[in-house]
Amino acid sequence: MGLIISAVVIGGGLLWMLYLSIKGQDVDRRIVYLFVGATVALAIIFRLEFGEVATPIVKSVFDKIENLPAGSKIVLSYDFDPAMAPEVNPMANAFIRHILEKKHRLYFMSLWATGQSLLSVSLNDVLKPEFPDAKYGVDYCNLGYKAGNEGVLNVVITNFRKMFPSDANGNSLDSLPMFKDVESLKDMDLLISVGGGKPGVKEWVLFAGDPGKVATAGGSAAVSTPLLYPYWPRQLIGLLGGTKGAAEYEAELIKTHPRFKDKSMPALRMMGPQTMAHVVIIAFIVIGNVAYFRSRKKGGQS
Amino acid sequence: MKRQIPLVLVFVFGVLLAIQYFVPSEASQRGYEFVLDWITIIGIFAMVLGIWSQIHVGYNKIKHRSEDWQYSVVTLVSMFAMMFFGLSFFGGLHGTIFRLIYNNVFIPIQATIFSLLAFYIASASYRAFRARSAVSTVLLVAALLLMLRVIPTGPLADPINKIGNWMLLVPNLAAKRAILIGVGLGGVATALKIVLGIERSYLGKD
Amino acid sequence: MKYIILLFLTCLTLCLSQAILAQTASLDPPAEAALVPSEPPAPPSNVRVSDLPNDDGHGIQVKWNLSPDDGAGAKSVISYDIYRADTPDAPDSLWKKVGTAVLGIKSYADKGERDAGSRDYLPKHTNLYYRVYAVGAGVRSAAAAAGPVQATDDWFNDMKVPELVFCVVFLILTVRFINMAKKGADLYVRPLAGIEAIDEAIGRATEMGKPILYVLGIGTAGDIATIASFTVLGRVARKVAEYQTSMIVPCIDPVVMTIAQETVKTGYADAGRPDAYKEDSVYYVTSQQFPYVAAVNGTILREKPATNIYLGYFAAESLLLAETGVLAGSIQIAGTDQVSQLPFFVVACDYTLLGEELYAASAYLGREPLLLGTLKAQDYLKAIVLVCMIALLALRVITGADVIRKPFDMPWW
Amino acid sequence: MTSKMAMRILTAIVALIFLVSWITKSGSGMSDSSFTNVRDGFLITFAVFLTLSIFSFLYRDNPFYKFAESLYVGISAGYWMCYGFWSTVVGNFVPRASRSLSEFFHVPYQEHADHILIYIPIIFGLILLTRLLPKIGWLSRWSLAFIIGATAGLNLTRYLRSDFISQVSNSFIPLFVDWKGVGSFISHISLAADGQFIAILSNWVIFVGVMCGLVYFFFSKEHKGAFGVASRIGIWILMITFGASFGYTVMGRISLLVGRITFLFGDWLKIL
Repeated sequence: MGLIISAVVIGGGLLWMLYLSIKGQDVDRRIVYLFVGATVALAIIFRLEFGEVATPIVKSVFDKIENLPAGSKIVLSYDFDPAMAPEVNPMANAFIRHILEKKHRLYFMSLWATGQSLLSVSLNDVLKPEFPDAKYGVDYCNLGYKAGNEGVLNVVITNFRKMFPSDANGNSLDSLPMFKDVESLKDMDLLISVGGGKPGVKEWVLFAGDPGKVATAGGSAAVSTPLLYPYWPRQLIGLLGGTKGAAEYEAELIKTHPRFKDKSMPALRMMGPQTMAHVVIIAFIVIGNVAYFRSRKKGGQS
Repeated sequence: MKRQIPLVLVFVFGVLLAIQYFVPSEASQRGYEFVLDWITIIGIFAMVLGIWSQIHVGYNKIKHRSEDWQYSVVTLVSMFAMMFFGLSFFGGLHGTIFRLIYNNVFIPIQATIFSLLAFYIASASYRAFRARSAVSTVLLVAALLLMLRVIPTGPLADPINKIGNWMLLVPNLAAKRAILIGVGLGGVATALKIVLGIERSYLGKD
Repeated sequence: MKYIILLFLTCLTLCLSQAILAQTASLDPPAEAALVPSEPPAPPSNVRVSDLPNDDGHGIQVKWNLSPDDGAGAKSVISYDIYRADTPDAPDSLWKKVGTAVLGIKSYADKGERDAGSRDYLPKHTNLYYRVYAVGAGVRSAAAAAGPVQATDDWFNDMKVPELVFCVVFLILTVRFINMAKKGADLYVRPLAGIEAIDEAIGRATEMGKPILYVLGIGTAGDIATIASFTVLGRVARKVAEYQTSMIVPCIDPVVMTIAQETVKTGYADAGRPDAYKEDSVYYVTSQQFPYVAAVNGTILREKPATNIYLGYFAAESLLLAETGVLAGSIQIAGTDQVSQLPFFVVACDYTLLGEELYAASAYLGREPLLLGTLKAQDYLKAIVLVCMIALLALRVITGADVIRKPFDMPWW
Repeated sequence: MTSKMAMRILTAIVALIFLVSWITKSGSGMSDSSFTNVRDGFLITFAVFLTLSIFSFLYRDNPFYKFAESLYVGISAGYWMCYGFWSTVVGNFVPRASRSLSEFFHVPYQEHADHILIYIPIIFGLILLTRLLPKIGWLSRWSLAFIIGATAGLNLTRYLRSDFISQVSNSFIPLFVDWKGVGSFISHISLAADGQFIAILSNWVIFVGVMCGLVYFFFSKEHKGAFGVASRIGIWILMITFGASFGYTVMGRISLLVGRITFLFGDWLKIL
């Protein structure tokens, strides 16, 4: 319903603009403004979502988690601060849902002091209410934050217990069943770092994934995504870049596991207005060029 | 006297601070910090000039009843109100009313003005991205490719992503470097012109 | 009793090591989490101390050889802790922990504070001793104390030789070209469209009877881009006065406003029309980015200036200003050294001075030999850079050796 | 006069909406205290009014925008003065200038600061204020000279490393990454983001881009011949960069608008 209204309003308007341009009239900039405002507003009001399809770089992360045998060991590191959270927190939540849904074992940690509190928000808002059966110490555990940046990785790549004598709640690692067969990061099946700064995905690749020969994936803020691209596909199995990457992952998650359909998917929701606005701006550029070539042709004839 | 002393001051402080950069000793560090402090403190006195300018311009408008003088009243009243509520009696910067005004008037306007950029970026794209010449076509295509990344484009999404990220990484780096090297040189040249007194238009005539 | 003390000590060590390792407070492990203290790793050896070079005399450089247990084995080192004291045989309580290095690291720079009141104060010209511990899981072992060592002032930072060389070369080139220019040598500079447009724009303003808006950006007087903008402002003001048109200069900083007032006044005086200068034409708005933009945007739409000139330091407001200017139908000339804002100016303005061109603008407008001399010096340095880059890269391709970065990685003598 | 009439009607409508919103919002407040409810109802309504006033600028300049703008500028100036006073005067200057003033403002007095040196900038500051006195106004140039001279000195040497030296030294990148001969290169050509071909291509683009960019910025030579070709490549690289950065920024700006519209429809109208 909302989609039809929006499509009619915006599509009709754009066609009208195109018609005006072909006739050689210049479009008032206020109409451009009106379009942008209306587009974003309609998309927000009707909660428009578009069929995000995972690009290979996102799909490969998803497939990896999807195809690992149940009970695989996955590290998820919260390497970000509140400023980056709107962009990357949806990724972390999507990872949590996917990993626990596939009955893997999830090890949380953080290389950023600020990641700790964001991590507990995720635990309380996503993990505990949505996976009431998940048992602490068996299905997931929280190692918390350790100071030392990539130095932490240098240690845990050889031995977890040296860096983390206990988890964030003070339990000895040996008392947690899920640490029985874990000596170091090398025993993990997948490492995931979510973050946008330093230390972040790059440090995980260079100090943990590469030396330990463990599959590494990442999620990063849009700003740092281009810098990480050259590590894919050899050193990074995949990467979620910005809100767009997060939305693709969320879409893939809903497609494969429909039970998440009614859960909050903030990235997917954010992408609705974004996609619409980008389509409209691109349409403007096209219309502008049509008008330009039209007027040049006329100018050439006269 | 009117011109010589300022020129001497510029030269002396310019040379001293330029040299200071190479001298790590404690005296030199302290000197550097002092000068930075001095600039801040002189800035406080300059603030008086700023208020004075505000009041002067506003007062003149109101006095001569020039067009839109009413709005000068709004500006001056809100400025003094804010200063009044920022007094220590009301709790200074953490006073309730002060924060209330800041959070409920200042912040919404700020966010809205910033969001105007969404409209402007659209109108600028509509007007400016036209394939007038080879150079403007390059600009247009690069911008289009980066915008297309956001839209689900099916099988095209992956190559567009790859090219987009590559453009943000590689040509971007080259262009930034070329510009920064020039900026570095230009900045030194400008500073040198000032210190040597070649450029002195800010120092007045007589 | 003995066991209670032992238990207490174990807990204490654990808590301490925890605190040291994590540097985060209060992660008290419960008693059952206690690890059995294993054997401590072998201590590091050959601890050497020296004055930290290139500092203000409050730093010491500590170096050591790695512990044999570094990196491998059951009792592997986790980190090295560095302690400092005034005497080599001070009791443990007087040794102050100054820092930690993770495993594999062989040195630590103890950069102390300068002020005696500070917690991290490191006295100058005083004998100091250092101890380095190899820390394992809850256990540690120390190498023999090293020292004495004294921190001393340094009078030249030899890491900065490249800058010094550069400055000297630049100065020599500048002086040489200025002398050439004074003797009457013809120094050619290619025309720059953006700068030639300034002249036309002032003429246009005169014809239209509309003012010129000059925005110095949102930088303070401490930004070199703002200073470059002042130098252009002076020349623009002079032309404005000559053409008998008017100008508006809203400022974001009181100091910038004051300097701008003086500059514009001088420009008017240079043109022989000091009486035409109006104090209120250069005014202070407010010191925050978006309020300033809101006000300038209002001014643009109300005054409809013939020309808007934006030169200086700009951030996100670049597009806000430039699009409003388009709305008002003004000719717009922009220039900034902020690479991130150049795209918006390029898209929305008629002319844009890219980076360096902003700094060159005053020389172009003034056409004085002295100023052109510095431009030539800049060009020569650029040429030197170009030639060096090509030559060194060719050398690298031919020899296959990575010799190129060396000259830049200090110290190299 | 019709436009004036229209303006009045519009103002009346806006006032009415404002009032209705205020009443509704006050009624639906969460707090127990009715004063707080009425206050918060007013504040959110006022914030909406200001938001819409700023947006009205997109249509054209109008009294609502002028009002919001003047208010904004006034508040900002007042805020800045208070901020400057509390952080710089009280936080920075008072603790070093006088013990009794420090006690008055409850800030710790710095015992071992150099109290005499603090008077030098005060003298410069007072000299600056002579601007307000026409007769000796020229004295203020001394202070300006100090500020300009100091800044120029600071800028002369301080940014050379980040803007010049490290940029130049970082441009020395291997042009033949992992070179194992032509045959190996050709047989391994691929468009993988981490492949050898892309690595070599990228480094060449960076190297040539920096060179040509520098050539473009040459002032002493006209862009003709080989020089013209190089500067042409330079401007292309610059334009690719500008276009890419522009296109890339769109998303962030739309997010800002989404934030504002969510505020209007969600926080105010509660229809989301």
